[in-house]
Amino acid sequence: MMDDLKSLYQEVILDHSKSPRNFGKIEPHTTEGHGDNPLCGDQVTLYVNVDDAGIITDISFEGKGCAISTASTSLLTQLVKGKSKGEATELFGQFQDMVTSSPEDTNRSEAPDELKVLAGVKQFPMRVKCATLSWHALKAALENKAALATSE
Amino acid sequence: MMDDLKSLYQEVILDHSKSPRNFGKIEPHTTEGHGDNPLCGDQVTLYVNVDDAGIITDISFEGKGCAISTASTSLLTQLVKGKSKGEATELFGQFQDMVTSSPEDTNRSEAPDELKVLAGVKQFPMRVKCATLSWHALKAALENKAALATSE
Amino acid sequence: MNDMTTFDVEKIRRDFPIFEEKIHGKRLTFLDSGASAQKPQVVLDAVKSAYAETYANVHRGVHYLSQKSTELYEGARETVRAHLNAESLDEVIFTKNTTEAINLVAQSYGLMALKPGDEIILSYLEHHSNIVPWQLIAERMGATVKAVPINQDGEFLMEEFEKLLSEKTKIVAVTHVSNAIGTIVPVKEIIAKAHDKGVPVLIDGSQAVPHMQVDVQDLDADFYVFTGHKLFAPTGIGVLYGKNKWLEQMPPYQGGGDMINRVTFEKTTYATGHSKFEAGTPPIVQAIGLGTAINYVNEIGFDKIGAHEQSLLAYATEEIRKLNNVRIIGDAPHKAAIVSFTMDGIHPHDIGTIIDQAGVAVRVGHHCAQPLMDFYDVPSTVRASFAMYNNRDDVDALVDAMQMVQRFFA
Amino acid sequence: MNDMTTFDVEKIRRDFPIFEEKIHGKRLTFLDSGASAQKPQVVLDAVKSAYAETYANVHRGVHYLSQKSTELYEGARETVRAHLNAESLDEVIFTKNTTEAINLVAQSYGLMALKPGDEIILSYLEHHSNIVPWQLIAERMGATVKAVPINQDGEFLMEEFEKLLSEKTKIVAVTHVSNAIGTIVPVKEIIAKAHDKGVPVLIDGSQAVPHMQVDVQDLDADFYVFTGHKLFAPTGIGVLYGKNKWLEQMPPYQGGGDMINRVTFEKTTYATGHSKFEAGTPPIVQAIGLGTAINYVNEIGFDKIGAHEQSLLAYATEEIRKLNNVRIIGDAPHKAAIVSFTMDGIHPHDIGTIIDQAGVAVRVGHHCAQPLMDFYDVPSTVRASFAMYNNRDDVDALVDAMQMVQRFFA
Ligand SMILES: Cc1ncc(COP(=O)(O)O)c(C=O)c1O
Ligand SMILES: Cc1ncc(COP(=O)(O)O)c(C=O)c1O
Repeated sequence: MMDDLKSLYQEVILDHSKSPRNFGKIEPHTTEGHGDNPLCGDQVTLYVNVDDAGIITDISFEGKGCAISTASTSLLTQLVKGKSKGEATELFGQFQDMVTSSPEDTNRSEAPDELKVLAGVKQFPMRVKCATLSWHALKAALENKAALATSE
Repeated sequence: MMDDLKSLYQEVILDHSKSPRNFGKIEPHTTEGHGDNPLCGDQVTLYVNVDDAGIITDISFEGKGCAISTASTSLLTQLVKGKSKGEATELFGQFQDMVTSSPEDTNRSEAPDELKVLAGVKQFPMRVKCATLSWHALKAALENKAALATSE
Repeated sequence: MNDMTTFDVEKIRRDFPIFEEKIHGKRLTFLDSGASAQKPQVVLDAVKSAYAETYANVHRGVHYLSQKSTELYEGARETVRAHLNAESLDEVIFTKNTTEAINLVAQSYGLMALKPGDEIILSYLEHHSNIVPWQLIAERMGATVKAVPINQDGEFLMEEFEKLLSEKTKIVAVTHVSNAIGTIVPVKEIIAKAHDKGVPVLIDGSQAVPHMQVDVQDLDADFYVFTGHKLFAPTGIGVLYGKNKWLEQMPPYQGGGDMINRVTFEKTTYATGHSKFEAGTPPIVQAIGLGTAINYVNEIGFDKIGAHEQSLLAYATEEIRKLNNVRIIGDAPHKAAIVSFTMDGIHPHDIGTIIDQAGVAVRVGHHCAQPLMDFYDVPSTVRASFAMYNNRDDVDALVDAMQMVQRFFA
Repeated sequence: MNDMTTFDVEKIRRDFPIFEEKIHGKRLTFLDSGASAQKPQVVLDAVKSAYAETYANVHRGVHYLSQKSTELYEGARETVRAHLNAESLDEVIFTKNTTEAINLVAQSYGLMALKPGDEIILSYLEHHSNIVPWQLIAERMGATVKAVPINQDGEFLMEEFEKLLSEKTKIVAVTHVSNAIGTIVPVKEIIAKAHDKGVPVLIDGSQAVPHMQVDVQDLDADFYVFTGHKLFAPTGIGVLYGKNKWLEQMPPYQGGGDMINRVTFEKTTYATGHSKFEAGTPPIVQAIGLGTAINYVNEIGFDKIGAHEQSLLAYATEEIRKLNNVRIIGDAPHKAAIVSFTMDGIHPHDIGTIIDQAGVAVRVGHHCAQPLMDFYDVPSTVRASFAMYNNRDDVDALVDAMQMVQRFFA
């Protein structure tokens, strides 16, 4: 039993959840995105600066969440900072594939190693939403939708 | 199997259903009552003359129904003609008791013999409504309710 | 799915435990599947296992049983989606029965789309469940219900439908198969004609899904509804298929748990997709049973089921016609395996009671289709409705019992 | 009913086949009955027999199976009537679940009774299913929803309720027991106070009926609703009790088969009694299962069930309080056997996932009670909810697992 749990709550995850990077609200920011997980009531807001060339120059987040969701958001902010909107969207796709693909396919995942620490969530279908919540919020921010993102 | 059926469809019943008594519409009449069986779509209308003393001086009926319902209505008209409203209501009560009481109680039924021919309907719960439809219509007529009677 | 062996009705009968029962000491001749169908053992087993081995409430739980239960429940949704060939899972909503599904569309779509003077088109073939919900919303919104007439054979009159279709028409709701007389309605053509005028169409598939394969994309139906209990599944479960483009616009029908995004006393926002329309704890185990029933019929195959039922229909029609003083109601060239009839001088209710004593179960009454009964000027009929598990012995038993009725009243 | 022997929880556990299952190789510690309860073998047997031996659609059939099925279905109605001590069978309406029952009252009573400016009074303890239906009808009719606040212990504030009650109040809808924190609400007093102003009251009994005997006449409730699946019965069945004086005045909710008197395209008239509100084929077998479940709990007896659960609640509260950094949410003096808590620095979702690996099933989340979560300023809690089949081992397993969580995150 501990094996699955250990692969879900890896050291990196526990570390990011206890000390989330880029936590807070950057001011000014050019766009923001909100994510709402109706299943647990968790919420996250991403604050993003995108320059004229479409590069994410800065990003931060606020909100309460579980260890998985907090770590996932923290990792997200680290990873997309400096990337273009297109690259960020591509990462989202790779991440989604990784956490929803069948176990055998994990090794073939194109997701960068920084994200692969979250691959264990796949064994916990009810927690996949926790891991993807902030990615949906990022998508909403980049599409500049006022609308709320939900992780469903 | 034939025993239950024979007790339901006694000769008297078959006779009344084939040649219903008091069929048609008496004109003028002082009151009328309509019965609707939503389960099979059958309808019956009773036309009644009640004099100032509250005596049912004449009664007739129209409508389509199954053998049980037609015979029951036909028997009803014969039986209540000449009776007071109170006596008719009492008969209704006795009739209802008879067709819904447990089998052992039948012999103790206070219903007149003319009605006891319908006691067999008790073995056929889904047909009790057919037997009581016209009694509900009579009640509606006597209470002078414009409202529709249903046998439920 | 569909294996290559021929259709074996006796094997199918053995899958249904009810056929081991004796009725008044007689063999059960069950010709009332149109009212509700019997259940195969696999469905009973699925129900039992869902309660005894993996039961918990769905969706919110992170624990094992809740996860299993959710997987089975959502798996059933996928089974329904695939069976109807719906484009997405969001288009498959579980309801209590057909009636709830139609009320949902009538109230939700109706509230959004109907204005005073607008029209809703139904037909004379409809079940009350596809009439009354429309009358209720029409009354509320000041709209009017129109009904497409039929001919004496019981066929939907396409020309009359075209005459009724107008800019005032906001929705068309017709049955796929008449429950009372069996007519198969040309719904694909109806949908095409309605779409020409930009009008969406709801198809009541309650009597179609037990007899034929339905492809909602091929039909291009906007809404397609059916009820599980007629498809060999448990009671308490129905399906509403709706095109996403409509569901997205429609307001919620019932409020409660699971259909929300966030609730405050000031403002509540709603979930998207099928969740918006599934308030409260759904009929979890009944949905699982429905998925099992669908897999079961697909293993047999609707081509074979259809062929078998059509041959029974032909045989039954022929044999019933041989009886004296019998009038078959509804004689459309395309019919599902339903035979409705009356007998001169003998009321359907009496027939039903008498043949029941011979173990023959038919439905007698107006079949929740009073406008149709009024059209044929009968208060009720005797209806023998066939399912895949019926055989020629059932037809013979019916005909024998009818002859007994005639002797009884002779 | 209630025999003289003492309460034997191990015997009760053996009646529930789910307890033979292993979860991740561990003993099942099921503390999620508040979301949905497990089913005893007698209920599974009743369901099976209703399908395999006596199945047919109810009400209209004159044949044997239809008659049997109708007797069982209507027999279940009588069981519910007697259990709630309702005055008449017409006051007992079968629905899909609590959520449908509340939506039915909100829409039907609301349509009849609400005018712009009118008010509906709820409380902060409500489940979303007793909030959103009222918001939907309030919006439609121009009425307003007010909520009675609670104190930190989670108790309903009677004085605040009295202040909110006014001539504008058209209905009060409150829960009997809070699903999220267990508070038992003094509903009898609430009803009396509302009746003083002529206002009817709906009680959401979803979390009460599994734990205590309810007498609707003693409470003088105008409407009392509950859901079968929390009372050890199948999914897909709920109950609306309503006083005849209201039901008679209320317009139909859903239209369809069985709720009509006569249907024509020109004019449809409706059935009376419970039939008016039961459109379409009801959840027949689920109602039969509910009747069986009610008989089962009555044989055990609610006095014993209540005493057992209260002693478990006391033990669990004591043991959970011993854990470090734990905050129990809701500490009302009158509570049903529900303990909701949070743990500093560890999110309920993570707790739920981790203790599941030890076979412990709890619910984590907002429990469909977001306004209550907002009041306590937590997004979610861990909720352990007990039923009659839980024992002290379950409490110990929960506490052990919580200690493991703390080690995990240390
Ligand atoms: C207090 C309360 N009300 C209403 C409900 C809704 O019940 P259901 O989901 O069965 O409609 C629940 C359970 O989820 C509940 O606990
Ligand atoms: C054509 C048709 N529509 C609707 C219904 C209603 O189905 P349900 O009673 O399951 O809601 C039926 C069956 O009774 C039917 O045959």
